[in-house]
Amino acid sequence: MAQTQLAILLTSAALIIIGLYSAIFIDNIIKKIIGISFIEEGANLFIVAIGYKAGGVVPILMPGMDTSWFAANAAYPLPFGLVLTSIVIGASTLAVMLALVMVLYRRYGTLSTKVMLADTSKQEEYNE
Amino acid sequence: MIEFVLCIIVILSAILALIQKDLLKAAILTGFSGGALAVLFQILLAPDVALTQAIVGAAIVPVFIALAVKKTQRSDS
Amino acid sequence: MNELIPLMVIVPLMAALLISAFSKLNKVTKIFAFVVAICLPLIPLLSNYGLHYFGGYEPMLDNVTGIMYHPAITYSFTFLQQIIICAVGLLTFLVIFIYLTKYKKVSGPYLFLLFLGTAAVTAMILTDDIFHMFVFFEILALAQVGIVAASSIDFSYEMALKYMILGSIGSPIMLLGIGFLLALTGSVNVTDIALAVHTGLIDATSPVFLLSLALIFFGWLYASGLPPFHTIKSGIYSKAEPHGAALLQSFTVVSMISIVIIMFRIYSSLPIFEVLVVFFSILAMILGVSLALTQTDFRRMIGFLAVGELGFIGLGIGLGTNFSITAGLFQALNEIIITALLFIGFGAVVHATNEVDTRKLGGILAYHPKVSIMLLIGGLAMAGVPPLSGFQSKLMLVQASLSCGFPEISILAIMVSIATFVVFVKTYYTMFLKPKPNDLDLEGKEVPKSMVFAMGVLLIIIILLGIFPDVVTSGISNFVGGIL
Amino acid sequence: MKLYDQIFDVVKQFRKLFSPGPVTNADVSGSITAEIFLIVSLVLSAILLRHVNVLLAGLVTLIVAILLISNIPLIPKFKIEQEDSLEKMIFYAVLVLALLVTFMYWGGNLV
Repeated sequence: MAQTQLAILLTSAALIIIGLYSAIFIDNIIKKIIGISFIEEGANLFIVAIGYKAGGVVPILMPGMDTSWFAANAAYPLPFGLVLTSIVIGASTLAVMLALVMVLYRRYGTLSTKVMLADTSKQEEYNE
Repeated sequence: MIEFVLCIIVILSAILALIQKDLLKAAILTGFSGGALAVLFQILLAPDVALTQAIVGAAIVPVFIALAVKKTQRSDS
Repeated sequence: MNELIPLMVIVPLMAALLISAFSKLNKVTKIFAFVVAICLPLIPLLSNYGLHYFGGYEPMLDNVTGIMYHPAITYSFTFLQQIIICAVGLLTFLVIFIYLTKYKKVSGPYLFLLFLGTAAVTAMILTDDIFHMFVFFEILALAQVGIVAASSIDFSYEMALKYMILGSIGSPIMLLGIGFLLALTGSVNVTDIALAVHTGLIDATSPVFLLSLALIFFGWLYASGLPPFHTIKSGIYSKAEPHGAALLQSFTVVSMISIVIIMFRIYSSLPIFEVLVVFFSILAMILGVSLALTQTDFRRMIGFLAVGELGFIGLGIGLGTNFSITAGLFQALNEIIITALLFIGFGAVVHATNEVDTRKLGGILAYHPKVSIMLLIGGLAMAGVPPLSGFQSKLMLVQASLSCGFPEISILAIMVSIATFVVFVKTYYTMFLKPKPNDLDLEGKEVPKSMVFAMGVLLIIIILLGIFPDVVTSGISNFVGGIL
Repeated sequence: MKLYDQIFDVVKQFRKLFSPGPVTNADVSGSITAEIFLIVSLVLSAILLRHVNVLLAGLVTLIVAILLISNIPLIPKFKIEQEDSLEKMIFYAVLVLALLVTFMYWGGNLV
């Protein structure tokens, strides 16, 4: 079952690399934000994969379970708790970024990063 | 076996979302990626994370992006 | 009275939530914000040193291995935390005081952001839990973006969005580094991780451990605005309201030292860690000061100078001896106060002239003598002129690098101080001493009294710390002895 | 004479740096200070390599000094790279990340 973990780790690496690629090379700001949110998802997936135990059980102690058997077989729950927080933070960051994009679109009328988020001194010339 | 399929769905829909010309399609494909990720979390024995990710990744984030697209422009140019 | 330790975070956090909920009641909000702001510097002064375990989960002793484990989120409160939290609290009080007197109608969300940022940095410096620090680091980034976006300066939204996009690359990378550490040790408590590293439970030369250092280090670069993030950091300072910028730079300094202390505790056994810190600090000093020399917008110039000064803190920590780390942390405290004084003072100039271009200014000394003199002393303190506080910390840094066997670094530090002095004298000449341009109208424009008051308070602290540095350095030295 | 002319041209090139707007003495002298400061500090930090290898430090210092002095004025070129457009900042950030990770993974134990 080590294959599962390997596949998951490769997926998270792929997500992070897709995110970094889109941060550099994609011009459309909304797509860039979508791409950057994949970095966060890749990191989350990696941390969940840490807690995974091949052939284990969900870390919830049901009545009637043997405690020592549970301790030996349950997945490690601490990373899961961390990821919960991280997912919510990622969503709120995305929401704030999109809100700022919506405000800026009204001023520039385009979604291109080269126009919207250029150097400050060039933007001053552009607006004059 | 299903986890390999899900991994491929996650990566493929992420790439497809970034090469779409139509931003609304990109939003929907982001939802695909987030939903597949939620199922993947369930397979990785984290049902609580899976529930949160299913709501946030498959519903809230695509809706946010779709709203942003509706308020701005739909085509990528 | 260890119950006061969590209150340092909870009071500003609750105040932030209450103010944003009841911001319709203008008068009540003002009084409430003022009272809470006065409490912020007082709570750390009244509290005793010690540890606080959230939920009351005391450390557990593992009977098999004989190792203590910390199951709870732990706040540790010592002299360093006390002095830093007190400085940030005082600054928050002054900033909120300026804000309340400047505007008749207060904006609830803005006060919310100020208090939220203060709560976040307080938690970052107190906490002993690396993930807890990460969460507040993200909250701090959101609060900083909010403070920038809420200002009425042109292009502030653009700068906020740029900062946020860079942040959403930096923070997940740091989370990934924390994930690597978690995978190696199974814990997020810094004491446990450091113990595991120092007792050899983890192989300190394994590539995974080194990779976790690289990833957390990248997050630290983003948090502290060292290169490659120096342009965006100076950008957000220049696009925030002046009093907001004074608070933003203190957030930057505190988040920088809190992350670097955690990194130092975990990675101090690796020689590469100190090399990296020194390398990026030198880069920040060179880039920050040489870019500050070519700026014409004086807010941008102060922003670059602030980044250059951060290099001194990194330098002190990178040298890795007790004396140098003490010097670095003392420099951090000085920088919080001096840079705040400069931002508030130049903000007063903006308020009086509505102009930020140094080429269009001149002759302000005759119209606003108080502000000019206080700014001069603040600038001299930043450049390291005796007997002000900046001199003491920079002297300590130069001595530390000499005694470590790096005379080049001490020459470089002195050169950067001189260049800082040049920047300041040049700007001071063009803004205050040069004859007034004809089209500049300075008649009848008053500087707010609250700004002068805030500058006076900060100036007194600068002079006192310059004359009696031992009050602070001996305590910091004890703290450093504890983590070494 | 060539080097002299080059140094003399520096002032003319600084004029472009401050456009639009007037160019004052203070700004030009500040830029020249920045130029000298940049060269001296980079050369000085190259000497730090002597803790690794003395011969390497000498070579690197010489090369850096010659490269920097023959390429003046540096500040205009330098400032174009340090502008705050998002593309350049992200590019440098990701570049630094890639260098850090590569260097640490394969060379972290060499120091």
